[in-house]
Amino acid sequence: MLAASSSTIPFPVLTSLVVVPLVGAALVIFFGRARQEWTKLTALLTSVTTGAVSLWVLQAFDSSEAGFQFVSQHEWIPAWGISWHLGIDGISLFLVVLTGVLFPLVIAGVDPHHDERPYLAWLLVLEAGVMGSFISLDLFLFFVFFEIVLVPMYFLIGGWGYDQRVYAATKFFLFTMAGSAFLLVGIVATALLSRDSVGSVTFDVVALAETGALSVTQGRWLFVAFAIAFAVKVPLFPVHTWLPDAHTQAPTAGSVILAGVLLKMGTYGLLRFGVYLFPEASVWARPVLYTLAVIGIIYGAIAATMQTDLKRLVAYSSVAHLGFIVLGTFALTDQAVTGGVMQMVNHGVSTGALFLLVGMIYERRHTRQIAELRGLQQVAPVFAGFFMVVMLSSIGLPGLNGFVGEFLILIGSFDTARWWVIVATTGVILAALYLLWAYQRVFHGEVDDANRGFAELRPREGALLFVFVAIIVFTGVYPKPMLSRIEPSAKALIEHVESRTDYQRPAQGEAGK
Amino acid sequence: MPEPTTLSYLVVAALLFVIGAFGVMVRRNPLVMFMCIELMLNAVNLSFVALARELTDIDGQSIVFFVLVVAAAEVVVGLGLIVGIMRNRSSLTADDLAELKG
Amino acid sequence: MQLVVFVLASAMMLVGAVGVITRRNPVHAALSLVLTLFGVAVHFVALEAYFLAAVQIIVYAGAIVVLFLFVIMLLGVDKAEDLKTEPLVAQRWLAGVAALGLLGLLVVAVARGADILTTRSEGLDTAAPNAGGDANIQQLARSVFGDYVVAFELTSVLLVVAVVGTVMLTRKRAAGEA
Amino acid sequence: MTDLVWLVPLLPLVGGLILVVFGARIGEPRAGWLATLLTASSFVVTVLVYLDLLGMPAEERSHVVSLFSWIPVGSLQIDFALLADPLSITMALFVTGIGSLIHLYAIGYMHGDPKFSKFFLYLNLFVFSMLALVLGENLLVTFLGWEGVGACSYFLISFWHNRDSAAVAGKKAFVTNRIGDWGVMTAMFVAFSAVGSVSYKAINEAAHEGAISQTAISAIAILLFVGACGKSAQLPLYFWLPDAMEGPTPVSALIHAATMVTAGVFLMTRVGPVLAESYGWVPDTIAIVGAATALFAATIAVAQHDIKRVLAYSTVSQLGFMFLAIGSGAYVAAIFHMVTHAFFKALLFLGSGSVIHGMHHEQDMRKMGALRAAMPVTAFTFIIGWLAIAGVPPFAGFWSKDEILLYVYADNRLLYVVGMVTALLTAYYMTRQVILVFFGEARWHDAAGEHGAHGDFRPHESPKVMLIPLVVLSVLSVVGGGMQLPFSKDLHFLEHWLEPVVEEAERSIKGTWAYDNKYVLLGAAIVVALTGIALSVAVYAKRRLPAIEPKVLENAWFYDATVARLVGGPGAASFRGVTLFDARFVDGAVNGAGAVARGLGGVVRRSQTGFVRAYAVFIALGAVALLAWFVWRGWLA
Amino acid sequence: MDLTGDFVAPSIDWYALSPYIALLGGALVLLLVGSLTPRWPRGWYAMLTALTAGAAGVVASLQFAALADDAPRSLMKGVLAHDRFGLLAVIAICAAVIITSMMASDVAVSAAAAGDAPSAVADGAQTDSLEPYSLLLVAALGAAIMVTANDLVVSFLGIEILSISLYVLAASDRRRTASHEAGLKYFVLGGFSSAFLLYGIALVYGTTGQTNLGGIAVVLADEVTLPRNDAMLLAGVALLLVGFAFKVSLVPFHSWTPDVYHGAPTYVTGFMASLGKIAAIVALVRLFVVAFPVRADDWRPAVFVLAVLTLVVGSVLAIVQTDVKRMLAYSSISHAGFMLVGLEAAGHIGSSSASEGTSSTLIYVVLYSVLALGSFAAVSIVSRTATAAGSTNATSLDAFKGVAKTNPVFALGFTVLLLAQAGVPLTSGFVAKFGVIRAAVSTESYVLAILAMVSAVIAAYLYLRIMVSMWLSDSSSARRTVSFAGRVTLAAAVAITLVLGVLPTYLLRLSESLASLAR
Repeated sequence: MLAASSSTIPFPVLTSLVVVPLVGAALVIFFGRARQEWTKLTALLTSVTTGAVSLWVLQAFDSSEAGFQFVSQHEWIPAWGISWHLGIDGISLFLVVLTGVLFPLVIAGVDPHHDERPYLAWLLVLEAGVMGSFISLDLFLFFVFFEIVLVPMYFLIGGWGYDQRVYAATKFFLFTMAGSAFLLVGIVATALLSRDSVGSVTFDVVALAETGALSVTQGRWLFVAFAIAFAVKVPLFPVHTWLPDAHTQAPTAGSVILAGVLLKMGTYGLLRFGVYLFPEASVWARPVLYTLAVIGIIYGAIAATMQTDLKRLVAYSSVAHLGFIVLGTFALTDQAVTGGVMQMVNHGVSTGALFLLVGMIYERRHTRQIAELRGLQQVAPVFAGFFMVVMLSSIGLPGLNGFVGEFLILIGSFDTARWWVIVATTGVILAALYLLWAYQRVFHGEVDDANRGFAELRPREGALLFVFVAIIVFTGVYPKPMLSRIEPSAKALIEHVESRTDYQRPAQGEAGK
Repeated sequence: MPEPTTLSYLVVAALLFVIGAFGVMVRRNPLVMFMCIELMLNAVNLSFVALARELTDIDGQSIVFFVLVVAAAEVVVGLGLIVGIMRNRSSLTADDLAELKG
Repeated sequence: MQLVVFVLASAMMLVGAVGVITRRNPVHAALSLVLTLFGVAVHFVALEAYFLAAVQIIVYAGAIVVLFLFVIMLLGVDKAEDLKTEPLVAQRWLAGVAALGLLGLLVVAVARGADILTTRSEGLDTAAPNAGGDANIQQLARSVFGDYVVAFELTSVLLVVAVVGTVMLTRKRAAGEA
Repeated sequence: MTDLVWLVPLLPLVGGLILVVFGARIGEPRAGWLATLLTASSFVVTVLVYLDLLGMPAEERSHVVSLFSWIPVGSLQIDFALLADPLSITMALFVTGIGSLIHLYAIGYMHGDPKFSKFFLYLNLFVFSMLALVLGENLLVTFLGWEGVGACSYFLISFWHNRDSAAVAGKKAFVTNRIGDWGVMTAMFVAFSAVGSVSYKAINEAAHEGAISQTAISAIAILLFVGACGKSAQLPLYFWLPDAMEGPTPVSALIHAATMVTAGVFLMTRVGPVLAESYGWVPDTIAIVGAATALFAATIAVAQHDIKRVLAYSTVSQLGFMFLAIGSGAYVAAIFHMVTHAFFKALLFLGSGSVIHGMHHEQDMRKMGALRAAMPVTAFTFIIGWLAIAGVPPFAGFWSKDEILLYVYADNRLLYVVGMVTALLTAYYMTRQVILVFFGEARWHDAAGEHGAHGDFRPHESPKVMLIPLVVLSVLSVVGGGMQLPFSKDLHFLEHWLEPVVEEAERSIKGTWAYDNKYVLLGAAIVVALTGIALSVAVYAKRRLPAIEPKVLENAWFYDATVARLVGGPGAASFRGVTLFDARFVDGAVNGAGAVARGLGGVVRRSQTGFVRAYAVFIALGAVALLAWFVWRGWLA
Repeated sequence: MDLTGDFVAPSIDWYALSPYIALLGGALVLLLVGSLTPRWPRGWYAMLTALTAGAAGVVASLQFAALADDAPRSLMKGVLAHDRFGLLAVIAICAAVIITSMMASDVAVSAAAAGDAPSAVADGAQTDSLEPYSLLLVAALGAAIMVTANDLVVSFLGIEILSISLYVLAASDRRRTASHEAGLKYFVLGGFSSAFLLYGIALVYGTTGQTNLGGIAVVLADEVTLPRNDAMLLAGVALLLVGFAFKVSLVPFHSWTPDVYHGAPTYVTGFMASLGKIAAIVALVRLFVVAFPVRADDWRPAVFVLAVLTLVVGSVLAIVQTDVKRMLAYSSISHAGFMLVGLEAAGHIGSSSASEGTSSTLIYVVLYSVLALGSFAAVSIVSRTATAAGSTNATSLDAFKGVAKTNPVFALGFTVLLLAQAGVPLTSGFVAKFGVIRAAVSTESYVLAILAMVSAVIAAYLYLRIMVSMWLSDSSSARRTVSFAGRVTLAAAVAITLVLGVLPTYLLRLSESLASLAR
């Protein structure tokens, strides 16, 4: 399927997506010292440029094309069959755009409490890493980005986080790295085992997926190795426990990025590498992944309900939401996979916004404890309004983005994973439960003295949130532009699976006939 | 009267080697430890010579020659080491030097 | 005859060795070491390694042991070591186990095939048994300056190192140093 | 004109959006008038569409207006499409109509509330959602409205969110509704998997032509019914509705009496063919649940003291009636009763609201009485509403209720009896309410002090803007029955009007005993109603009989309490358990791994004693191990 | 009778021998001239040392380049191998000497700077004297011999030269009893293990009649000389392994490492960790690959077990340390485990990828030695300031608190080295790890590969701890003075780490030729 399409453009767009932020980071570090006041500006401009490029990619993207576009391929380490191979398709497109949009927003909207320069530099490095992992079509290259991302995130959490930051950062770093241990071995094994069928040792994803021929057992083992790494990143139950700590302790920007894009590296990896490279194995492993995903949905929701820390609550809700995405990914129907990809973006937007809001609450009250907050709607109605909208999108209210993704995932998975879907749908009830309960405790009720001084939304914050809300509403009401770009690639991926396994998409509407 | 076979030499050498090793492990006086190491080296020398005879190959003996030099050099340095250490402390057993651990 | 020599030599050797590890006073240990060295030397003779035997006596018994004794006296560390008690828990047990293990395995290994050893074409001139030590020395020289010339050179380096190192370690501290 | 049906939901939405942005600036009362105006104008549009449809031949009276392709992925093609057909237009008519009346009323009722404009914002959004719900061409658009009205009801119930009770009630309503939504969503999944589409047309046709398995059909039906139970407050999910009375009275009137709660009934009617084709036990279940709810709620209403709670429980009970009708295959009757009920229940609520307004937000009937003098108009209109709901001819309620009972009798005698009992109770407790509020001696003097109304406290009549809706609605409650009179087929206006939609589902009772003797049943119904009234009068006016208001009824058979205890007890406990499990075991395992590594390190570290001889032993032992392996290998060779 | 007549002195290829000669000559010149002339100005000894090593390195590089086309051969009757495998190691060794001599003089300078308060000298030799430098050179010679020795006896002598120099250097700081302790422990255990090694040589010699690696291989390979005594031969192999395992510091022969690394002057520690590691592992690989290929099935399992033990114990013990020098010592142990993973792969003689194992091991140790030099240089810099500030335990983790605040650039450089050791991509450390893992996977020893990676995760915690105290804890001290030598060393290490991390191609292109050893 994904034969790299020949949309040749004069200058290497995708490469610039990675390079620009890095350059920006360097600028911030070296010239920022001389001119403190330019630091922020430099960082902002770089990230905005990156965002602009990503948006340009979005508009230049050919939605009729299922394959990879803007492909750029150069030799890197020929001795090991490794190349600098970048490309973008419907599956990665919106993740790239999301990354490109999210970073400028957080850079503009959230200020660190100290050491602005390194903070911004790390953020930009992080952006480069995330971008890279979404557009790289070379297993080795992907792994490099996948790993390198840990470093800036580690320093962001550890350097600018809250009281438990070192513990959380270390946990995050080691946990993910432990997953990657398997990934690395898996990657190498994949390349070497497909040596004969491909003709040479290469880490090129497309080559491996299209021409590589692994035996059933090999494929399954390798898939497991890949799945472990990605499961940690997603995170799937039961390897999710780094997430609440990391989210809670990270600085606001960190949480936003973490929830917004970093977790997606896991789900994206499962889709792009797990399913694409090991079709047979992923069909074989579906029941397990369904089960884990559904457990995650229910379990995450229940755990969220009982949290006393607002940020932790949101973190656990992420576990639940990502459960949906995994469910959709492996349901392997047009609707489910498309919905899954879309939900990656939706979750990024709405949960990102939630973390922003929680961060703002912390800014004002210096607590995240639900018990210490009360009656905020009375003193800050606009703030409460924004929170409400974002919350409803997270609950999955029709007309907002969250619903479209969830609905597609569930309706698409119904034929391939009936009973799991029926259980998973109850997660929708729980979502309403924990979020509304939290909202009620935080925003409703008679405001007490501690919270009476709670400041109303400031213009800058408002502008920031407005962007999020705009995206939330638009994609909820008119998701077609998004879906039409994702669908071809999703479909192509599934056909890829069908052509290599005995799996066949269920034909809806045939059931009764 | 039978001739002592190479094997008998080797066994005796092995015995000597083991005694030396045991000494290193149980003695506390570094000087005695060095002596024990010398025992071990001698055991090896003996094996070399015996094997050389068995193989009717002179190389074994040349090796022993080198080993003698090595042994000498080691002893010299070792003793120098001890002298240097004794500058700072009165009595010395190997067990006294156990500050670095863990 | 040979056997008697062997038995006696071995006896000297082993008794000396046992003495080294059992004599509480380092001086006595050193003296027992001499005994061992002599035993080894005798074995050398019996094994037709006349040159080595001589070197063994001169270098070892003559130089090294004297050096030991000299240092012992110099530093006055000749006070007896208490071997009754063992401060380290299970040290001796473990040491014993290790020693026995080593002995057993080594004996098994050599016993397994000291009788069947590969032989090389060129080697000792067995045609001239009465060549005596002379032949032995010449052959030794041939080997040392032939195949092992590099090794020979290295031994000199080794001695240099020994000298430099000892100087460095034992030299009185120069002015300006604590 | 029909093509302009999209204007119907759009107008209130526009109002809502305007109020979101400028609400605060527009302020009172203009915000109210704006909202009312837009709703009213959408009513006008609806009427035009209605007339337009009337003009067409019956079989063409189904018009789909597709606005844009909403969720198109592969075989799943969902448009944002509206369906204008007799059923949806009927719904739209009374939603917009009553909606605008209540908007008008609210202008007066919400006077002086700091969040005046926000109130109307929510109301407008609600009307929009409700219209999307009824006009939706497919289940998903309906679901959009379905969830929308849920959200709006949440906002409006907890409108006075400083009151914790209000906040809790709102949350309760939303979550309970969500349980129902689970049903609707799952129903959509089944529909898509079986039919390959979620549009009503496709589903109904597939069901009607038997294109899909009866199991699938029944699944869809029963799952949708679960949703209906949530939305329309049927057993076992009814308990959010009484608490919903925490919201401002106009809200109770609009959402929790006239429109939103009837969405379930509408949905069932919409998919009537599916219901008709499903296994027999599905309609039976619906009928039984409906009957049970009706009786259950009626018994509770007997013992309530809060003027609004009585009405709330009566609403639940009346909804039960409608589901009873659905279950018995009487769709027209259900719709008929829905409409009339919308008239008189809205009237009653607004009336009660007017009373509350006049009594300075006193809701306890025991502190009222003899108000007819103080607020004559309210009293007069309220009494009309009472007669209507009590089933006294010729008021609207009588006809619709009778129509239902007629079908029920034909379907199942036992349920008929239940229905009659409920009817009796209804008449009884409504009479009780009227007496307690408007007759007897005034019990509010002594309560005066509590109302911050210093000096002599006098209940006062409400302003005109509130009274006009009352009058209009009372008129409707009187004549509403006219749209479907039993006397002859020609008088079945509603039935004829709805025919193109429901004929496939409508059960024919021709030839049954009930059909032939419907006048007997008519008589019976009248007798029952009058008995109920008489009893009530005997008890509360004449004091001939003791009042029977046991605690168990006052506390709603402790149903709500039990649920609360279950949720708060085992429920919360299990949740806490899971959370603990997460912290102790799952995360414990992770940190445990780390601890193990460090612990191991600590242990092994002790072997690093620093004694050189000990190290020598390690080496020797290591040598032994290696020797052992190699010698063994050599031995084998 | 005249037996000298038929004696033919071995032909000598002086050019090929020049690196050794250079090193030795440098040492001797230093000793002679130095002892005959009054004390030289500071840094001159170092300069001479560096120049000598540099010369040797350059020559070695030329020879290395020359070997691209002509096949590897052996010198002096086959006792010295002349192949890229050895020469690359020699080059690395020379580099290590250059760096170390700089750091050594640096220490001396600062010691003098401390002036009347000599106790303020953190570590290292007293004020500049020539012995340490000559010992550095001699040690380098010994190492060079080890990595190229194609004969057990020569190899043994190389080991002894290196070890004895290291014993002395380790004990060379007279002020710290820890240094003495290190020296003595190292000495006793070193002698102990050499005895085993020697015994191993004896047994191998006894069964094959050979001490020449190639010769041994030949004897073992031809089936005519059967029946061979396997038990004795393999016993010999076992004892050889013991001896080398001690030098490489594999568990359970590692126990000296932390104590000696900790006690020795920091620059010596760096020297041991880099040069010592290179010499030992390269010699070990050469021994097994050249001499005992036919016995691979016997030693591979042993290597496997040693590797696992070393990886696990090394990393597990590393994370519980509180002294940075000890941490790095243990991490060097776990790195040795990684190198064994490569050796294990090289043990799959049948497989076509066995050569990958050989080359990846060499590349690993070379890249690691760069990291080690840099890291220990950093430690020595920090500890010196700490001592100046009167800290009792100058190399403890606390001494690194807040370095990032006082010396951000320095901290960044050190962090890069740490991340590289943790195996983060785009660093040489990752390239090294990837190489051995690749070799292991291509020889289908997946279990070992995964175990290695997991233990790497455990070890990563250690580097994180150092980073935490540098970046995330508040400064406990004033700005650290980073000497010129320190700057150069760190900069060089970081540069190599990053360049080879991002563009390893050149290094990897070598790997094929690296694997062809002289027989």
